[in-house]
Amino acid sequence: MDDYNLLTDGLNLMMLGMGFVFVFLTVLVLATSIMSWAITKYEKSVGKLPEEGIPAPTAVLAHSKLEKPARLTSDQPIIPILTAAIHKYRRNKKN
Amino acid sequence: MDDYNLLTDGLNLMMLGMGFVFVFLTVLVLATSIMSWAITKYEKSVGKLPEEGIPAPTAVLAHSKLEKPARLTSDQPIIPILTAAIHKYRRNKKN
Amino acid sequence: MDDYNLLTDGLNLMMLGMGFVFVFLTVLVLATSIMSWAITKYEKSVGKLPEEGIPAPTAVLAHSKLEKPARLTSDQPIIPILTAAIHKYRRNKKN
Amino acid sequence: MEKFLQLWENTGLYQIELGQAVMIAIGMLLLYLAIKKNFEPLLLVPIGFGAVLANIPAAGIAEPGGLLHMMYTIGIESGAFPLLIFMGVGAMTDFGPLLANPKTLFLGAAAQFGIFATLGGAILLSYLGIFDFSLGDAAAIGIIGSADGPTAIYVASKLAPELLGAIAVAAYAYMALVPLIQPPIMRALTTEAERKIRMHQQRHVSQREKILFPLLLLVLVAFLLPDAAPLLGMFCFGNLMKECAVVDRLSNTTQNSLINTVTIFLGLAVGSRLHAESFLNSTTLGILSLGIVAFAVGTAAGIIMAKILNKISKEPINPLIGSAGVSAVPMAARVSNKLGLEADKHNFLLMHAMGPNVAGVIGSAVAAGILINFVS
Amino acid sequence: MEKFLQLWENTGLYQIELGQAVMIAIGMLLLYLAIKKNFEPLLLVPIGFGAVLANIPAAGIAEPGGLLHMMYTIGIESGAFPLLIFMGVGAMTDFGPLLANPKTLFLGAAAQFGIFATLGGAILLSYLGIFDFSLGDAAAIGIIGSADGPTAIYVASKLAPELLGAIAVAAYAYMALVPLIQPPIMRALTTEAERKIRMHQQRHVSQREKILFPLLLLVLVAFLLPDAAPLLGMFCFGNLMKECAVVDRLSNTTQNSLINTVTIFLGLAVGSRLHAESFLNSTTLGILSLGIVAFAVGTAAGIIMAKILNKISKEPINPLIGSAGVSAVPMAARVSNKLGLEADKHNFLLMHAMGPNVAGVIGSAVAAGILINFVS
Amino acid sequence: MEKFLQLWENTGLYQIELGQAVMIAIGMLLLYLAIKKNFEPLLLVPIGFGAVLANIPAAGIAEPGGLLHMMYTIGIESGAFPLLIFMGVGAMTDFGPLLANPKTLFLGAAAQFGIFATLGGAILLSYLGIFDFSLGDAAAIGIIGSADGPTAIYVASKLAPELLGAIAVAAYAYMALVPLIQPPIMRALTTEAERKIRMHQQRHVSQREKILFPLLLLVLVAFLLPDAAPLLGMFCFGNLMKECAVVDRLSNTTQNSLINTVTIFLGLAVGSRLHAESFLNSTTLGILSLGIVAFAVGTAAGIIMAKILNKISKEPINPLIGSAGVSAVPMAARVSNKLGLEADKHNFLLMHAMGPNVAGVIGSAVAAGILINFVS
Ligand code: NA
Ligand code: NA
Ligand code: NA
Repeated sequence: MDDYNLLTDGLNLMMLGMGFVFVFLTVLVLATSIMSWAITKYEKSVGKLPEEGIPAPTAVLAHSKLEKPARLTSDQPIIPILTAAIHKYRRNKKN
Repeated sequence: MDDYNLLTDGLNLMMLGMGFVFVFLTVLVLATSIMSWAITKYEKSVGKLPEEGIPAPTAVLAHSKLEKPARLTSDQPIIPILTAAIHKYRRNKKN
Repeated sequence: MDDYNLLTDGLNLMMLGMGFVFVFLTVLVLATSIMSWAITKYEKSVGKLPEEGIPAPTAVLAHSKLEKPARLTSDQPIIPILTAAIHKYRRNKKN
Repeated sequence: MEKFLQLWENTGLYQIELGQAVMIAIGMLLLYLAIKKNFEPLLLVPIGFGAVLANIPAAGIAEPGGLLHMMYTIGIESGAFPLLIFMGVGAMTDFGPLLANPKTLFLGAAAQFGIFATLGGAILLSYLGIFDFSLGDAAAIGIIGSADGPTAIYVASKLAPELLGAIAVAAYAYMALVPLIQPPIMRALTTEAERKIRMHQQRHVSQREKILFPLLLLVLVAFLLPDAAPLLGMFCFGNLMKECAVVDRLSNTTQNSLINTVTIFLGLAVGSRLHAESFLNSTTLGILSLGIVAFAVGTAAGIIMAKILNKISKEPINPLIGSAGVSAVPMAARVSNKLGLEADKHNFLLMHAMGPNVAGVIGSAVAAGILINFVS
Repeated sequence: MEKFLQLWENTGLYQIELGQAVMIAIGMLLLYLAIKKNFEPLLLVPIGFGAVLANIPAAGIAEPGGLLHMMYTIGIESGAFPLLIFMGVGAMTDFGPLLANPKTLFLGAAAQFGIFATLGGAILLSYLGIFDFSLGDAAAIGIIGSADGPTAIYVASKLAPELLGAIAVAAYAYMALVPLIQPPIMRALTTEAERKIRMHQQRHVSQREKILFPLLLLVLVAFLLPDAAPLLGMFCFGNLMKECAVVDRLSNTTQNSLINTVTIFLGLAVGSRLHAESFLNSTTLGILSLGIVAFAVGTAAGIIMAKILNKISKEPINPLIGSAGVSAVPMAARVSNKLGLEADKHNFLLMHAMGPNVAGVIGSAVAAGILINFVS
Repeated sequence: MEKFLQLWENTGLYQIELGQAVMIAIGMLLLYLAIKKNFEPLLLVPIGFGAVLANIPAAGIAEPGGLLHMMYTIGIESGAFPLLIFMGVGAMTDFGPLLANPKTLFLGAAAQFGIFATLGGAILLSYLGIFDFSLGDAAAIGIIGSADGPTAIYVASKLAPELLGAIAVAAYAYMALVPLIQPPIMRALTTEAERKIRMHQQRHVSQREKILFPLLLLVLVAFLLPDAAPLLGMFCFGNLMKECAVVDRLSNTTQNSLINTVTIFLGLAVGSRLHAESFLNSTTLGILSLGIVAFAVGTAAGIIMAKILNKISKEPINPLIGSAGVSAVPMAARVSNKLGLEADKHNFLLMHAMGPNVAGVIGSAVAAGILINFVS
């Protein structure tokens, strides 16, 4: 590639690049605005998501919801918790 | 391998596999039961292990057992602890 | 390498090695002593470093020093902190 | 202008194929199930996201040189990631309930029938010409019935790497569906009276037993089934680190940052195998159908074995704990507990169901060893 | 005696070349700046130390077989380390302020002009014969203006690996210098009245928006610019893990031990590229000079765009938040806040500046994708 | 039937050789010592378990393609794991006591005589035809006397990889036995009056000294002994991260999840080298005998040097702290303290013994550099 080509390529890349960044972020602004508008509308009728995440499937485990055990599965090691629960249970029993 | 062989192999694997799983777990049930029986008997005369682990070799360091420094070695970085101890010691001395 | 050579090499390595360890650590003793002497002298006129590290560049952010926000950058994830700050700010505003 | 054309021809919009678009939608569906429906999110979030990344046209993230391809080669092809996960799971497992009642190991054995029945079914479908599964494919599909993610991934990566994506997705999806799949089968196979059976209080298990058990298991595996030794060996190592109590700092790292890091990489790497070519075909439908059969058969076999044990044994055994033998730790044990409480609101089965639950993990790993031994 | 001579000839004192001594001094200078002046210490401590280690004569720590060379090959050449860092940064990023005011994305776009202007400058210097930069070199130098370490390292490792050391050092050094570089430009381009503009309170952004945004961004990237997909894909993945709230244990590990470990290795590996041959030449001077131009132009472009937006938009926009569009998270946003407080001590701009600040990260990654697409 | 035979022929019981059975027993013995006797459990639990896994017949976990073989190749053969451990140890080390009393560096130097005397002994035994050690073997055996695990593993992996297993086991076992090995020697070489010597209170060491010391040490190593630069470089890097206090999050990860993860992998990989062929022979007996000689000679040399220093120096030096020069951090320092308290129950030597203790680490790494330089 000779020097002149380098200059053209550089100029091309500058314009194309800056242009594409603007195109992309403009599309993103539009898409984001539409998404926010749609979600806001949707949430007015349906309600918001809980900020601490969705609890585990409730089909069967439904009425234990009050004790919130399902929530634990998703982000904590469950077995140690169960283990601890067993230990606690035994200890209480002993007393 | 033609289709008939596949069928025979599949059947073989099913029976062999399920059979072996039962043999293995039966052996494990026996071995576990024997182990538990032996340990229970042994522990009646010898006493149980501490649930928090065995302290470090005591041949020489015996009488410092009361302060339990040896226990620390096994599962905590000792040097920071010592460092902290040194700092604490110095600070106390200054006051 | 015949056996005699092995013996000579071994002897060489013993003497050279032990000698070098002493030379190196002697140099280190000297260098350390000089360093400590120089630092002690320097700190008498300039003051000591804070043990909890140096705060972030203060050229512009100078007068916020009292609130110590800069210190946070260096060893804590700043964005979650900011996020938390934003949340706190909003919550306070709501009340 | 030529360069502008090149940029356009390089966009995903220009290059995308229908298959990729469908796979991206499937990845998004997995994310939806994981986040909104809480289907095993720890695995399905990375798997779903990996599937999306892998199908971005022209980006090549799952092709040689790409990050996900690297993760797959280093971690899955070599078997390292599932083994490290197994070490972490071992360090989180408490064998106490199993040691208190070793008979529950039989429940863990029986529930593996799901694996072998499904294998047989896959072979039969192949014999009938409906599908074209090799013996290795059939074995890898059967292992979905192990209800154990790392075991399924380990076996599939060895016996049927091209089916790995579908098998892993089926395994995790059905594990998440355990609270829906198992209860009807459990109710159909047990009477109200059986569900009300109360079990005796478990004996206390000493620390020495807990330390020696992983070593005993390891020795048995070493002598009887070396092909299961990598899986069960790492499992026992993790458990020994936890129980011996003198290497707590290693055990803590294993249970936290190590298993979390490996889970992220494993999930992304598995997701990278969800290609259009290998996923969008009738084979995947076959895998999904056979997979649910495996879960159902395993559940039924566990319950029937529990009923048999209840007949034989002096101590009462509630058949509901049999279904926990499929593993799916700890979901299956919680389902047992739930149905026990439904029948009698003071009948707590959780501790009793943990025995067959971890027995199922051992049983599955043994079955995995046999499959690998036989097929390869 | 012969062996003694060999030992002496093997010492560093005997073998050291002037270049190595200078590079060790430069490594020490970086450590000084990091520790004493608090210049981005999380990166410059490992980079500085890596530079010292790499230039120890005869030790070969940065040559094939050495630890730092291994880190470089495994983590930088493959692109893995910058991508993992991006995942961690994603897991620490809150898109809330951006979602509350999406217009600030334009500020993040404008500030990327620093990248392209610098690229043009480098090409021009090359055309004039002052330097000898290829198109790839020029692009890699321009990316310093992204004010984003992992992006700069990722692009440089692909387009100009031999300049990687100098580019990374320039990027982190100027990011640390943001509180010195930006204020004069900001004061020059704004009036006192503009700096006093108060912005409206941001609206509350719902969790659902925060979860969907990274997926939306991912889909746009997938369809429009696949070359940016690895960078933005991992960024979105980290952010999704954080926001979806069902994989907190993965997200926590990503934000802590995983990103810390990778940061250490990345820093050492980057430092290992600070060789005398590739660093001690006029090219490095060129990189350092062009780099600061990139920061200055980006800052100015961001502010001017903010002034334009302020004219167009109904809601008032304080031009000071424009400079935050260069990224340099969170330093640039804090500088905006600082200057706002200087003009009016009740004018808190921090929350408002976080929008363009994270928009700058997205804009830089998009620019990186274009450079990679165009040059390679 | 044929397949059933195949299964039986694949069992460990059918295939096991006597050597493997013995090695499994040795692995179990190491686990017993680690768990029940608390012999350096952080290393001997993984090493012992690795030895068991490696000797499971037909499983091939330590052969090419197996997990432990992978760990060995990636982490030990390359030198990466010992170096990363050294970085972690550096981040846990406090050079304060050493800086308060730099003369204690001579104790750390003297105690390395154990290394070189043992090397000479191994050469002599070879010359006499009792063993057949090469110069590299002898050097690797001598390094057991460093009483420092990662140093021993690093040197052995370079100079005598086939002896690595036995050398690592000897090093860690004797480090655990320090409370049994050292006291008789210490009592024999000191008088009651000497053991009662009280040392002056240590001066306060400023943060600036602690930050500059690792850099000073690094520069000296760079100039005088590049072969020790990888080991001491990573050690100094870890220490600098800790002391500089501006990268605490990196330093914390280094001291916790990073060093723990590497310790697990290093231990398993070292254990995988405990093969029957390379371990069950007279060479191992030679290594074990020479290793204990190394510890004993090092201890004695440290004490004698301390007695000499006590004569020369104005400040009193209790000879009991000399034995801490062998390293074995922090066990050896605690033994010094213990014997001091025995002689005078108000004579606390712990802080004073930490100086020679960390000096021993430096001395050993220097010795390691010389051995590597001379032999390879
Ligand atoms: Na199972
Ligand atoms: Na940017
Ligand atoms: Na030593």
